[in-house]
Amino acid sequence: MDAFVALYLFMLAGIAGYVLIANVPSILHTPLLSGSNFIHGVVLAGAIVALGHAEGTLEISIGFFGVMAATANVVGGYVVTDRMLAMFESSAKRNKRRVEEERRQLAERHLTDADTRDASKDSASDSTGADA
Amino acid sequence: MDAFVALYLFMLAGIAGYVLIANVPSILHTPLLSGSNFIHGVVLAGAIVALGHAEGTLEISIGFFGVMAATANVVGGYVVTDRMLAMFESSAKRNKRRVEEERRQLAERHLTDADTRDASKDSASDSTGADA
Amino acid sequence: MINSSSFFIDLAYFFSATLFIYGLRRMSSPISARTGIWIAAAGMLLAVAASFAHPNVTGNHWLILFAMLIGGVFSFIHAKRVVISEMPQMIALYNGLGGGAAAAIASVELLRAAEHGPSQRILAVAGALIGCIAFSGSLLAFAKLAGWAKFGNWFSRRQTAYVAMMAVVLLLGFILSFSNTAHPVLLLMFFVLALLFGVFMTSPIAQADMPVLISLYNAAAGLAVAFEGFVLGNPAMMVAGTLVCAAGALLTRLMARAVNRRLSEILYSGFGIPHEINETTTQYGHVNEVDAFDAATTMAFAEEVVIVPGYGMAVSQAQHKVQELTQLLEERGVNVQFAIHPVAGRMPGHMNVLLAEAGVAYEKIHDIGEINNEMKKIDVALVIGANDIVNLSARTDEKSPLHGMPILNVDEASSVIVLKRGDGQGYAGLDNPLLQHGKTRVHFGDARESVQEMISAIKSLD
Amino acid sequence: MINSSSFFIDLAYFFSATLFIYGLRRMSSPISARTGIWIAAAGMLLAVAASFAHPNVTGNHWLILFAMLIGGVFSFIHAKRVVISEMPQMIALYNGLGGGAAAAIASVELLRAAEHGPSQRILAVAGALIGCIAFSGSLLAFAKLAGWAKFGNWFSRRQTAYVAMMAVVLLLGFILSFSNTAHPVLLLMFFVLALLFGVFMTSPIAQADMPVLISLYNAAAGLAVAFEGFVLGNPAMMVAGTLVCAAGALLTRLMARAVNRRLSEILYSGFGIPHEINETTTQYGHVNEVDAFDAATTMAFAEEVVIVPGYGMAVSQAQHKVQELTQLLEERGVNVQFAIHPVAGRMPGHMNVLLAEAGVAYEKIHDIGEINNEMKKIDVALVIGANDIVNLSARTDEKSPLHGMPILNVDEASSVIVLKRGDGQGYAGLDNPLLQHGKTRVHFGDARESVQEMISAIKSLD
Ligand SMILES: NC(=O)c1ccc[n+]([C@@H]2O[C@H](COP(=O)([O-])OP(=O)(O)OC[C@H]3O[C@@H](n4cnc5c(N)ncnc54)[C@H](OP(=O)(O)O)[C@@H]3O)[C@@H](O)[C@H]2O)c1
Ligand SMILES: NC(=O)c1ccc[n+]([C@@H]2O[C@H](COP(=O)([O-])OP(=O)(O)OC[C@H]3O[C@@H](n4cnc5c(N)ncnc54)[C@H](OP(=O)(O)O)[C@@H]3O)[C@@H](O)[C@H]2O)c1
Repeated sequence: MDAFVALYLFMLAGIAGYVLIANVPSILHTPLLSGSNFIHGVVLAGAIVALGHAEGTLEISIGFFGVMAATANVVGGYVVTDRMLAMFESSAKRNKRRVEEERRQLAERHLTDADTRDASKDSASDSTGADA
Repeated sequence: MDAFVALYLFMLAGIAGYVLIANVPSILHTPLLSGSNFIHGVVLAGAIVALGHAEGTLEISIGFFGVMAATANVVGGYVVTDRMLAMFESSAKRNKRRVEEERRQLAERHLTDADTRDASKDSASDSTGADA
Repeated sequence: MINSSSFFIDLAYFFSATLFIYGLRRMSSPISARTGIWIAAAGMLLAVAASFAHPNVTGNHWLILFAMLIGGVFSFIHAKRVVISEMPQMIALYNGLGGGAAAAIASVELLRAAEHGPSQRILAVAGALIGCIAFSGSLLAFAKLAGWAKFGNWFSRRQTAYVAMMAVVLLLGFILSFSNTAHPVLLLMFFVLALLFGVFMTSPIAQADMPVLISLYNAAAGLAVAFEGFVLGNPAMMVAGTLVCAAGALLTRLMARAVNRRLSEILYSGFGIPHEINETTTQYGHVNEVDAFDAATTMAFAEEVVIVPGYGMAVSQAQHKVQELTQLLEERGVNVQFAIHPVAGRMPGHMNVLLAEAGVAYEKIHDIGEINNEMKKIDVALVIGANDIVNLSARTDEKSPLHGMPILNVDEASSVIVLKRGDGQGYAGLDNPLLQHGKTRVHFGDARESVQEMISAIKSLD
Repeated sequence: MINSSSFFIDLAYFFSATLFIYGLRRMSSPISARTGIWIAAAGMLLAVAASFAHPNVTGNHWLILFAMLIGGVFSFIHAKRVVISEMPQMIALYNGLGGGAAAAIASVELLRAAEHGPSQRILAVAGALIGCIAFSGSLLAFAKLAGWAKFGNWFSRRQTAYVAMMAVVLLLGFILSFSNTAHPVLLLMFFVLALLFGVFMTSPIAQADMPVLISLYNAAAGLAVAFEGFVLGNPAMMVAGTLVCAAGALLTRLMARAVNRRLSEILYSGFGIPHEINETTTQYGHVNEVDAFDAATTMAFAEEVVIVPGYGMAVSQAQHKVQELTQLLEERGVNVQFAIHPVAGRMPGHMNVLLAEAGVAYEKIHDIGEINNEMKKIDVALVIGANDIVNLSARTDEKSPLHGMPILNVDEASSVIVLKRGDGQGYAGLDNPLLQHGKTRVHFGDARESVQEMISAIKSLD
């Protein structure tokens, strides 16, 4: 590959990475750190090729280490990121569910102030049940 | 140039363009339209090369048209964009100047309500003078 | 041809591509926008200088300079002179010329077909097609906006004509792509048809949809430039062109969405449908009129005033007077703010550009979300030549074409003053219940003159 | 070696690069984040599958599968088991392994030096160096965070050692780059020194600065991957690696800025300087204590409660109890909100992750700007194991190392309840005037137990 072409790829991909992150809310810093850590696990693609044409014990053992380490990066990075993001998602979903639930209940019965408090107590314990 | 390399350049530059514009306030739509119009004036770089190796009347006249049109794109695009953006800037600057002016005046003299109104009248006519 | 350029030229192209991206980034924030265009201009200088030194430039140096001189001087003078409200057509003009230049490169290279591989020829042909459409389409848009041309719909069965022309163009393009000798006659036919296609595409589009179309042509010209960059092995052109294409495509979408239209609607059925809905003149029986003096005093003794500018302010070039009025009011202790609806006027940011031109402070200008929250605290809302953006039927009338578009809720202010010339309607051609609203008083007359009258009235108060 | 891959492999790499970018884009918005990682995973599958079919993979197929099995199973189990609050060290571990893999590729290719041109070898060496540092540095960071290693500062004249080692490494790298035969011994020396360098870089860094350092190593690993991608002619690696490098570099800056530190400070003088400023224990003479029951009833009969979680909540894993408390309060009609300071806890988003884990609704969580505007309306602010982020001296004391950092203005609320274990200070090791503030009452005890007590107290109210 032409070195200038590489320069363009580096420059453009770098800009893309920078701009994509630029406006990220700080709540996502850790998941993003983990997610981009997963992405550089694509080094596995290279490690496979390296081991695939390695010859002799030295090259092969280094290549073996490379594939092993890269796979750990990919798999671990994916699992950790997905677990973190699942928590965000489930919290959002759970919340959506509860809001809908409460809205439904409020729509069903038009109650006095005191009763409303009971109703929201119901719905809260509902959603607690769903959480478990 | 390898077609795949071209694909990468297109993909990456396209993403960069898209992401850069994604969060733009609508106030900048027209200047940005004009500014990006200027940027594709880089076609001049190609038109120069095309005319530079053109041979025969037909090729040369087409190339001549190309260079002429591309230069018009570059120069006109630049002037129009810069004029538009200058207006934004001068309004921001002017405003900054006025605010500073007023703040200074207010700091200098601690006046009664009525006097303050006079003072702000002064500063307003000041800045009107500066505008002209 | 490819890779024959030297190291330093490659480097210059690389830096200019980087500068273009950086410039575009800075241009997309109001604070840094102006340095953005300067940075992009630096990239342009670098790319042009490198091209002069390009090993493929084997002759014609004086011709190149001469062509640059003509094109440069012509457009410099033109661009310096034009008034701000004519900007859209200028953008269309320069954009068209850029597309034309890309097409010119394509034709030169296709005349030298033997020098290129098939993938180069394919993109050369594609770039030529797109460039030609952008060229003729933009030029016609320019002419229409400048009032030079008033082409209507030329074909009754446009769709069929489109398809037929496209088929022929694609066939020609196919032949040109896959033969490695030049075919000047086919090439000529190809170009003529492509240019015609652009004309047909623009001709039926209504004047008010033009900004969206121009933005689309801008993206198209960018793509053409990118493709010709591939043909010439010039990565700066490829990167800059693609950048513009993507940015332009997004901008087109944003602009179309802002005027509540879909792009396909504009392109294929753009016969001003909304205009036909209501051609009857409004009954102004219930309108409360107000003279300039009363309007002016109402504002002079208010505490909070919001000015809502619209297309009428642009038409009558009233922005400087409006700024003068604002200053007068502020001297009297009135707090004056501006409310800009995203689609006020006829192009995105139209009002912002005009107010900036007149020197209105950036901080006084609020968008719809900000100002609607405060509308209840406002004493007087002054609507200057705006209609659709304050049309109450957008809120209530489900059959209205404006239904669903958020409007500036001026009716929540304590009182409303509307400046307009007569019984004209807005872009959507609809009655506006705001005019009959109990809080509303209307002052008829050209916006600039009305504002001037109000200025005099306020001055006479002292 | 270069360009020997077939069309479909090129295509697969192209798509996987595109998917990585698209995935990262989706990951950078909370709503779409999870689909983002799935999209990136699709790109990964594609790239890995393509590499299997790569023409340069001439043998060792079973070995490859075996290595993948070991690495995959090991890390899968590990990653599934680890508790959320140990995430930072897991990221460090996987990141280090990625950097190590890049270094391994480099060493295989440098052992086959004759197959590569000088520019390939240069980037191979650069990638090896960076990858090794990321490898050993991250692994040590992992060990330190996991409590396995407690290396201090090994050298008294670290700066000199740095420079000397770097000089040798660069010299070796220079030789390896510019000779086209393999030098196994030099290569070994090069790797050992580069690995040592990473160890020395991590060892003096304070535990609390680790997240920033890990982010830096993440960027470094990305760069190493990008460079080795060039060596192997694999553009997917180049694009993905550079993407990660740029994103990681920005993230590092954002994280360092959030904790009010400069990166150079962390790297070169990271001996916990702020910790030395104040080693005297706070005088708790003026502190008003409160028992759990009183604290609980204050909250139960309030209308607006804000919970401010900090590092102490993370340490005691109190988040689930806190959510339970929140629900109890809401059942009683109390409006509970959470205020998250950007640097609360020990890693960016630490509190968000914990609260999300406990199921606190996204809408209840407010950042500093939002909540500080509302603080005056708040009846009770409950501070759970937070100190620096509510340290009043940041506002007033110009000599405080926290000076200038925006804090959560809990003192504007009507009353403040602080949960903490004893006379411990925060990360910055400073006294907090908030504790002596008239509005403040402190409840001593482990955060989880305290919250549990409050829950019981509220339940007993019914
Ligand atoms: N911004 C964009 O990008 C864009 C692009 C395309 C279309 N549009 C559309 O354009 C419309 C913009 O709304 P708008 O409220 O700004 O304008 P508008 O709805 O077109 O209304 C213009 C008003 O100004 C009055 N007027 C015209 N000339 C005047 C003059 N010289 N002095 C005083 N008044 C004058 C007209 O009434 P009289 O004739 O009685 O004076 C009319 O009521 C929207 O429907 C939008 O969708 C916007
Ligand atoms: N977020 C990041 O990315 C990051 C990274 C690096 C550094 N930092 C720094 O970390 C600090 C974070 O501030 P912070 O207010 O969250 O935490 P902090 O200032 O470290 O305060 C922690 C408080 O929690 C108490 N505590 C500890 N364990 C507890 C337990 N089991 N139960 C109850 N209370 C407990 C401690 O007092 P006792 O010992 O008396 O209980 C202490 O007052 C900032 O200075 C920030 O700059 C943040």
